[in-house]
Amino acid sequence: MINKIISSAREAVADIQDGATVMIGGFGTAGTPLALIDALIEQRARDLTVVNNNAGNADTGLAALLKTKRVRKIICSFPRQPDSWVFDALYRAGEIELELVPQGNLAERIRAAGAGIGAFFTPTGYATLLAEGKETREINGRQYVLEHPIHADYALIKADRGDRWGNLVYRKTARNFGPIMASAAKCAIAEVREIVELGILDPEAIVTPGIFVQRVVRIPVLTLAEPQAA
Amino acid sequence: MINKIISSAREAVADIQDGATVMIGGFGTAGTPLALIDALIEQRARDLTVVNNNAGNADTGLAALLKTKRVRKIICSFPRQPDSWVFDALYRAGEIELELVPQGNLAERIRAAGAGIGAFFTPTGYATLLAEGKETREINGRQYVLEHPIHADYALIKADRGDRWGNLVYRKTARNFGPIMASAAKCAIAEVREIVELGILDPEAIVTPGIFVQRVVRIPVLTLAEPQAA
Amino acid sequence: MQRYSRDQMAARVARDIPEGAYVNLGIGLPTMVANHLPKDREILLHSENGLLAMGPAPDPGADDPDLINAGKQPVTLLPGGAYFHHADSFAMMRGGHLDFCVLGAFQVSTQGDLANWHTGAPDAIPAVGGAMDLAIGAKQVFVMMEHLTKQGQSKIVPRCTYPLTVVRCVNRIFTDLAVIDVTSTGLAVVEMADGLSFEELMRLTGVPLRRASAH
Amino acid sequence: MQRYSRDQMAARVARDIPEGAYVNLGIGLPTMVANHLPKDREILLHSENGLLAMGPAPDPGADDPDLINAGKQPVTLLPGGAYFHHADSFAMMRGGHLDFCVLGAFQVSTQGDLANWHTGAPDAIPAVGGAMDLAIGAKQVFVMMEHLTKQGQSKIVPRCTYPLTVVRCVNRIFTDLAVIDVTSTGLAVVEMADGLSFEELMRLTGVPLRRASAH
Repeated sequence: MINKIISSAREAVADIQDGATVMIGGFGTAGTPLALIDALIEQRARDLTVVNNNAGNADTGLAALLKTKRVRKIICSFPRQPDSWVFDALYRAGEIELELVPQGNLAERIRAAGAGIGAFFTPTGYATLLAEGKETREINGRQYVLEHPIHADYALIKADRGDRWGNLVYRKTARNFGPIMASAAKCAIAEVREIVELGILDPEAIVTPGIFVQRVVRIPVLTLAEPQAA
Repeated sequence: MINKIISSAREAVADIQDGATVMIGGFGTAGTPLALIDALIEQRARDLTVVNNNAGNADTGLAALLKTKRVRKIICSFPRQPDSWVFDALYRAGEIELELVPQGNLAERIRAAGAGIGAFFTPTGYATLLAEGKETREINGRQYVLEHPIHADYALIKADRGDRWGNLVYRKTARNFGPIMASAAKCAIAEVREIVELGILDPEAIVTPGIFVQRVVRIPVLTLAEPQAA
Repeated sequence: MQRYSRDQMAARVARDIPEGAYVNLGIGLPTMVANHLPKDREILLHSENGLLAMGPAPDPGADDPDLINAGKQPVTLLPGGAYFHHADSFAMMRGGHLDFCVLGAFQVSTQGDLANWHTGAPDAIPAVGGAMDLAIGAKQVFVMMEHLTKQGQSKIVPRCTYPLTVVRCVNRIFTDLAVIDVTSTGLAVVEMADGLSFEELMRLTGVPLRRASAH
Repeated sequence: MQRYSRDQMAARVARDIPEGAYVNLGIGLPTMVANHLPKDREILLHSENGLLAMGPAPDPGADDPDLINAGKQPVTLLPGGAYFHHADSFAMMRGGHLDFCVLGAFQVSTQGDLANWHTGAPDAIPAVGGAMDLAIGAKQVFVMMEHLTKQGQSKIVPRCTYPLTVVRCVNRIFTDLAVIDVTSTGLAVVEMADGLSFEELMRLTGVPLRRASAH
């Protein structure tokens, strides 16, 4: 019987090695796999390359991971934010490498990795600093830049519900990078609010078919009525 | 008020001009927009380029359109079938041009058109007859062929339900080319079994958001209990 | 002279967005356009993080952390709206499916080049987000900005000195002083703030302008 | 000599497909593999027209014209299955997410080149479908075919004379005479039909073969 369900976030990220490329889903408050990030912080892997839209906010989640100085490089579209002080300090100190990618190219490069595309010509970034040194081409009178896929060893994503085959559905704008990151990683790990029996998720509405997901961890949503264990 | 609902298939296809490129959805019995094809047959446009996975079966639908000799060229992956006699005869007589494309490249080229990608490197077709004369490149030790998007003037597709904004959901494997063809055409026309009020379709499960759809026509499904009008 | 207020600018932009348009409003000033869209027009707002038919901010206390816009503010979804993932969302943008985007800017050149993502200052940490994708993909690119910098320099320039976002993409510029079209024959002034003379606008802007023909 | 029947070939292929595998079975002979998959293994079948976890043919009279496989035959969906569009489906294939595909062939070369889409005959109307995408994308490519043509010629050849589908893609060949691995050091015979000698297999095949080491 196929069973992709793992009992804890810690166990789910246990085999992430030094030097791994780790995609982390989420955009703002939506879709950030906080439990998996916390488990990665507890874990020992270093020299990581992280792919995320941003570069951490305040002192939790991705920012807390950066603070451990175990991230060598970040690939993202929007690092600078009012509360990105952890990244800002590391960057100014030369302690983290930044690859800045326009958001749509970031998404398309991740998708390309999952879809087996070797490279693609995108109009975004042409004649800008972010395309410096990149191959360009005019196609049908329009200018394009050649961009390459971003593959990952692991993807840490958050979904709403999942099943033992790894099928996932998301909630509202928390969908963001989840489906494409799952497809681009050798090992996609999803934290979900709820695990359901096989066949409960509507086959017309499954957003990420299980073929793209290797591990599913249930992370209960804490509410005021359900106090956090010590 | 936005209202993309058109009262008849005939009206929906009325402005298709000579020389137009028309994508037609469907794979086998699933997702073929028969009413729209019939309306296109009744209409006068000629010198058409048609994009479909196949090249018509038996004497109805796309085969009937080909029979009118108003299709100059067909772009498809699988023309030859036991019942593709209409196409076979035209092809052997030199009366139709064939661009044969591996099915996945066909899908990806259609998607690229909708997604604004200028061209992409795909491994499929490398070192085969279907890549002759095409640019190739080795990327990370793997060989790729450069393929370009297929844009269309019109897409004729079939969905299950739609609303006045053009949001669509499909039924089972009838989804096939519908979503990507809608995105690749200047004017996407969907025939649907049922039109529903705005807000009825689950925003988590809408497969084709209305931004990709310009016209929606309701084509009731005929059942034995509901005899066809003369 | 009576400068246009931020609300007046937003209302003026809103006037130019027709029924049925698919529109993305950039972060900051452009977001205010949403409050001025005529109630009798159905205009669908796209947010690049993955939703179409975005509605207004939720009632106090009804925030949903899973339902936010590209500016990471809580929003709502209108009936008929849809969610999608990032690759699909940016395919909508890059693929030319949006009718309008409204963006802020540091500078716009007389050819319609846009600079709005990076000051180029050596110590600045750059961030680009979806700015380039939006400006390259929308059928019409509207820019909303103050006409002059705090130092009184024109943000409409012969050539952008800040790093470019997209070349030749801006169609219309809405400032606190004027509405200006970028045309193949140069900048054409469509409207000016009350009490501002064309000559004064020319002087402040510092690049060639002409009066738009009646429209 | 006791040639493997088609059902024996299908059962033999099925034996090599482990629990949890994602598999695409090509049109024709490979489709028969589905009937022989061990009941105690969960193996998920992909069909490139847009479904995963394909089930068996429906009961008579329960055909749904909207639920078909790549061979355009009516099928069913298992609980836990999903539908998706063509670009997503071929992304699964091209992106290397399928563990196995099982394909028919006209010819396989000693280097694992596959020819299975076109005879190259001047009057033939070509059709390719998803053959190239499947053979290029799956982690393991299994070929199922008769060992010899009707004229008695080996379909395992030093170099394909029919137009290629994909170069160097085949991992294992299942014929009515033998099971043969394509390795970096040439073809290795894993199993032979009862009563067939290695020398006779060599003679019939006409290309260098060796016995596989114990596995």
